Amino acid sequence: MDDLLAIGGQKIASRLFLGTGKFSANRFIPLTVEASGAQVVTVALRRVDFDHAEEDVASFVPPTCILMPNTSGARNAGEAVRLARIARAAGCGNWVKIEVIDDQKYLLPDNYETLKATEVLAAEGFVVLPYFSPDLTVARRLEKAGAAAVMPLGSPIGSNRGLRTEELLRILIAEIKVPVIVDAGIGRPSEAAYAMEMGAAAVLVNTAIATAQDPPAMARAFGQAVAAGRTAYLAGLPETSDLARASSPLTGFLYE
Amino acid sequence: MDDLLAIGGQKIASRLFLGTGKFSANRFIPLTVEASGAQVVTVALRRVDFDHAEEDVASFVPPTCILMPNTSGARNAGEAVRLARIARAAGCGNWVKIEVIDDQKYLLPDNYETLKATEVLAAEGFVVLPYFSPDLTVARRLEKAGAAAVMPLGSPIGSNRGLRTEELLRILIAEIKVPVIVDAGIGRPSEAAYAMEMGAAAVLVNTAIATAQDPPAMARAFGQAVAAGRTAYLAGLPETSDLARASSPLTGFLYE
Amino acid sequence: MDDLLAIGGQKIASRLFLGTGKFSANRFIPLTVEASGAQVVTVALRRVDFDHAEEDVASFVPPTCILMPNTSGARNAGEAVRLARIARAAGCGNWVKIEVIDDQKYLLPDNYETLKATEVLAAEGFVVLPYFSPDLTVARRLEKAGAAAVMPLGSPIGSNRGLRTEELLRILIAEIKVPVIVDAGIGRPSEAAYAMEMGAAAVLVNTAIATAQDPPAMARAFGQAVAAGRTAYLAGLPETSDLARASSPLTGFLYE
Amino acid sequence: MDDLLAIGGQKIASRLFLGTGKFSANRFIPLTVEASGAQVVTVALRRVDFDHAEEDVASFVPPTCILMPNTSGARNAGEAVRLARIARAAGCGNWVKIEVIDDQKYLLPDNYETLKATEVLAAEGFVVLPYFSPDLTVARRLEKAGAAAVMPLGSPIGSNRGLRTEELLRILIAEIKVPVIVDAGIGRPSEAAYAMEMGAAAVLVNTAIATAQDPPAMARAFGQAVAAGRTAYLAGLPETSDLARASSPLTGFLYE
Amino acid sequence: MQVTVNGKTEEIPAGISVAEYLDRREVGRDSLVVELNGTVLTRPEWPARILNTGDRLEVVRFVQGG
Amino acid sequence: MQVTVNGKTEEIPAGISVAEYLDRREVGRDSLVVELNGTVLTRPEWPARILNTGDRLEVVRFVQGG
Amino acid sequence: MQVTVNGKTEEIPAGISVAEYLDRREVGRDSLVVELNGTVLTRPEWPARILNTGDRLEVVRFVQGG
Amino acid sequence: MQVTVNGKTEEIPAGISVAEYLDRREVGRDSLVVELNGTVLTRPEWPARILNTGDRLEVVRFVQGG
Repeated sequence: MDDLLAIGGQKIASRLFLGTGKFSANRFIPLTVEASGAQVVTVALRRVDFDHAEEDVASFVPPTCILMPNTSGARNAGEAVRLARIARAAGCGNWVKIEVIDDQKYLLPDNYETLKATEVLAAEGFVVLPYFSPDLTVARRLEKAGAAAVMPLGSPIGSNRGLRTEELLRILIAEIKVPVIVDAGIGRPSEAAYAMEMGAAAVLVNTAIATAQDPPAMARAFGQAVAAGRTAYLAGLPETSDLARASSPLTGFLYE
Repeated sequence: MDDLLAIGGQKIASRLFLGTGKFSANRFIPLTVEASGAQVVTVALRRVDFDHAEEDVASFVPPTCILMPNTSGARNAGEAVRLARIARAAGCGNWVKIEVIDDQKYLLPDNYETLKATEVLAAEGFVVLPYFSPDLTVARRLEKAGAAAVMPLGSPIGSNRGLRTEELLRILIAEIKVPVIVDAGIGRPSEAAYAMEMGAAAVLVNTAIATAQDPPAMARAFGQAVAAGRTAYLAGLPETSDLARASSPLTGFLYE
Repeated sequence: MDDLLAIGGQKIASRLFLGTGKFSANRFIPLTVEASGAQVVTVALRRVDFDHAEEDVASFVPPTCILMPNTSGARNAGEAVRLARIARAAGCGNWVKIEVIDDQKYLLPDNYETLKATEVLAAEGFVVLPYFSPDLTVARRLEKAGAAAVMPLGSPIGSNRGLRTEELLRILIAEIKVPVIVDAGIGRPSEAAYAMEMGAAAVLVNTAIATAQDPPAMARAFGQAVAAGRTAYLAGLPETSDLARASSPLTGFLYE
Repeated sequence: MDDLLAIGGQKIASRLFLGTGKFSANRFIPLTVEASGAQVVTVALRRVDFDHAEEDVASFVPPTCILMPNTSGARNAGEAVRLARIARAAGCGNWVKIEVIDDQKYLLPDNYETLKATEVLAAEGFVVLPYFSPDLTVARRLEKAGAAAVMPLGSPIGSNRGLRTEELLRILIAEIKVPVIVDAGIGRPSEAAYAMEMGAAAVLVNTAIATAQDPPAMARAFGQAVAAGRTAYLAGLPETSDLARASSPLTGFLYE
Repeated sequence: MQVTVNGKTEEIPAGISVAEYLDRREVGRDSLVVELNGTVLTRPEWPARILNTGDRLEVVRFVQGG
Repeated sequence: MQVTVNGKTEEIPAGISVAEYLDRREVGRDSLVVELNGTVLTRPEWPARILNTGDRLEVVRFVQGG
Repeated sequence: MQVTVNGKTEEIPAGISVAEYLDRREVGRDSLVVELNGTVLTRPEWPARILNTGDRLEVVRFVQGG
Repeated sequence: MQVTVNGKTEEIPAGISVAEYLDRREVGRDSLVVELNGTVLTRPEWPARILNTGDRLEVVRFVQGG
């Protein structure tokens, strides 16, 4: 199949991006990545804790995957830029998910600071995928600033509430030329399928998979659902009808 | 995988049942059945038209499938029973989808006549799958009458309106012991996935696949979506949360 | 205003019917009825408890109201008929709400027994308003059996879940000639307004009002909402549009 | 009743704000304003057309109302500021609805330019009510900039699509201290009631009323619905329940 | 003499009417409806109708209900 | 001799069997089901069963249906 | 003498005031607001302010709007 | 000599390099990134760069994140 997603010079076959947060142990990550089929995987960056042995999460991500560090913890553009530069120095590529948050209750992004960080990092050659609150004007500016894709939220991070911002997502998908990837809030495979049916370029899922009782099984379910939604989008979804339309013939009855 | 659906003494691996109505040509049927993975396939029964060469649709259904004739055209229990008996005489097994309709606008089933036909046919040894308007008391009576499964509608036949009767479907799934198969109205893979996530035993899809521009592609999408929804149901869907829950660690920030 | 609802020979101005169940004390009933504007009020019938002083709830209903006893407690048609006859003997008129339930978890009605009771009682001259699970064929039979109105549920009794059966309600409203009154499940004034905007003839509300902290205030809110929805229905609701349509002029800008 | 909305030093009894766009003739405005009960009424500012006799729309607004000119036509903060200053010079008060739009298809606001205009105009002593795309961080900045209230959109202007941004509106209502007024997209009284039940301080409605066949009737419906929703919000909406909860007593049955 | 009232068997003296029975139970008559052996008794019938052994009496009234 | 086939009255020669009737109509027998006067005829019964005046014959097959 | 009024260039006699200009255009003054070269002119300023070559005048009023 | 490492002030001997510091803390070097006074230090720079009083060192690695 030739339906590949082009971002940052890469051709990506799987439209499910996977986050690695909240896994009960790193050892579940490779199995889950494999079951999901994901080729883009996020990680975060934190200070080393010298007092406790720690694992390098990146070593649990299959080397064929694109590693996409996020800037979680950043409260403004400057902090996000600094984190992105440190991440790039780790030698795992130049992708970065911009995440600038100054609200601890809903973890909603600061679109303006996100835009500023995008401008700086795109100019420095990063492949920048900003996570943001869906807003058409902001998305246009992100695109103009050089974002490789835009990642609007469906609902608050980790809430499993699904595509509550559908109205705005639909407009972004219609108007924005770079890939629109729905990030945050997707809690069920059916929601991931629906996002793809709407025309999203991809979805990023973390909590719903990592916190499932059987993460690899749930990952496989999301992988299938994303593929299903994409296939249906390409095949053309049908119109709805207020009245019924018979699926068996309306002639040849035995009682005529 | 051992997750098989047991109906009428059969063990069925695919939880997507396929209808054959509305295909632009019979030759698309085998490809579509194969792409969908369906093992249960519906057909209707009509008078032969001696003036035109006609094909036998059953010959287009792969022989490994269970053929499930419907009683479409029946306006009451007696007509449905008669059609079922004729269908069985064709030698393709003893499954029957009861469909009794006396409304030509919404094609909504007559639950009471459906119940009467179910009683008669179950007693005659048919594997009876009644299509009905979701109603808990009726479902209990269908179950008691010997229905092998019950098939409530999601929305009017061919409307592609999805699971508009979700409230009642959810109650049926919780209360009825025989398999609950959502029949009619499912228009998108995401809706099929959602029905499975709710705990439906299977879904029956026809219009959305047969009238797609590329029926085999859409069939594959539905097959994946149904598998995804089932896997997620078995893995346990997560709770939703009003507030956000961080997916990256809340400690170790560089700005502490 | 001449927009009166005709049922059983009466002309009713208020399209909010009120249930008296679950009030913390009978003394709140008259104030609440008055605040709601309701002219049709339901009561139940139960055995006298000789060991405790009891009040007659009917004496708390303003005498200008139509009293509509329900047949709650009936598990089949025979019991409903018996209760209706006893209620009529109390001398408070010949209206009756048929309620036949044999499910204690969801309190969903038994449509078939409800239909049988409707046939008997309509023939005996009662003004029969059957509460039922929305089903077009059943509604047509209720109408034919002489029901003065039909009362489909929006969601389970007392659940405050609103119009979850909207798809079926909409079809009933389009197809049934006697008044369609949405009974059960309405939990908010906005839901009552929406039912009226859809074209419901009236709504029956109980739990959401009786269990509010301030029942008369909530009753007034529902009364206003029902009036608002009805007015809007008569005035003609607007179409929706996928795109925006400016509400300020698109000419005469200062920047041309 | 003491439930007054305080904005800009005014105490406002009606929580329905009315737009004057799209009326087929100015003469319908006073009747409609009166029927709605609105006390805050919007107008726009445009160049005089010397070639055609024109009416002054402000003269059709009852003098007891607060006139709230909008800055429609502005494509950036500077233009909005200029329009606001001109509007104030007309001598009708110092309220202004900031509206900065650079998208002609969905008419979605430019939050960043809106914020800049708010900062300038609040500092000049205007009572500033910015219309914006719902976003928590932006709302906090608008509040800090001196906005007297914030007016997030429910769906695109004139679309009658209702509260599609509910998820974000709910968060704004929970977090923002100045009044949150839902502006744009409300197409039905039930939607206005629902916004008020959610805790919105007010709603601004234009298209759904002005383009109704009978604008005063629809205005009255909206006025009632807003009052109903507000009353219900103050009275405390009930919780929903998955199961039924009987509204008639569960003892004293005749069949025990 | 045994009768069943509202589902409970009880002993009462022979020869009392429905009206007398209700008075003995000290229940206000105004809002009651009485059914005897499955048939509604109208109010004027209460004084004349003498209870017999084995009678099933239902004494009901309106209560809150939705 | 008149019979009703699939709801239409038609004239046929006396003495022909169901099997012969189907052959005359040139319809492939493989996928058909035949009901005579409301009762299903099994395939082995077709050659032996001679059509009589007034018989109601239904000749049906499977078609597309959902 | 050329001025720009509401975005259109027009020729007017020299020496007329804003108030006079509006009178010439026969537009009711009551509900107007006038901006001259980007600055709002208050109503009392209209008679005194003489238009100069190149002035940009905006004459606006309230219209329907949401 | 005082330096600040990951936000905490600590006393270290003078004259040790970044590489030596990391060895002393017994932390595997493979997956680390080091920032000194706000600028990323590439891996080859670690042995050569001697820590000075008041230096602010950040030693970070990838962790789980969404």
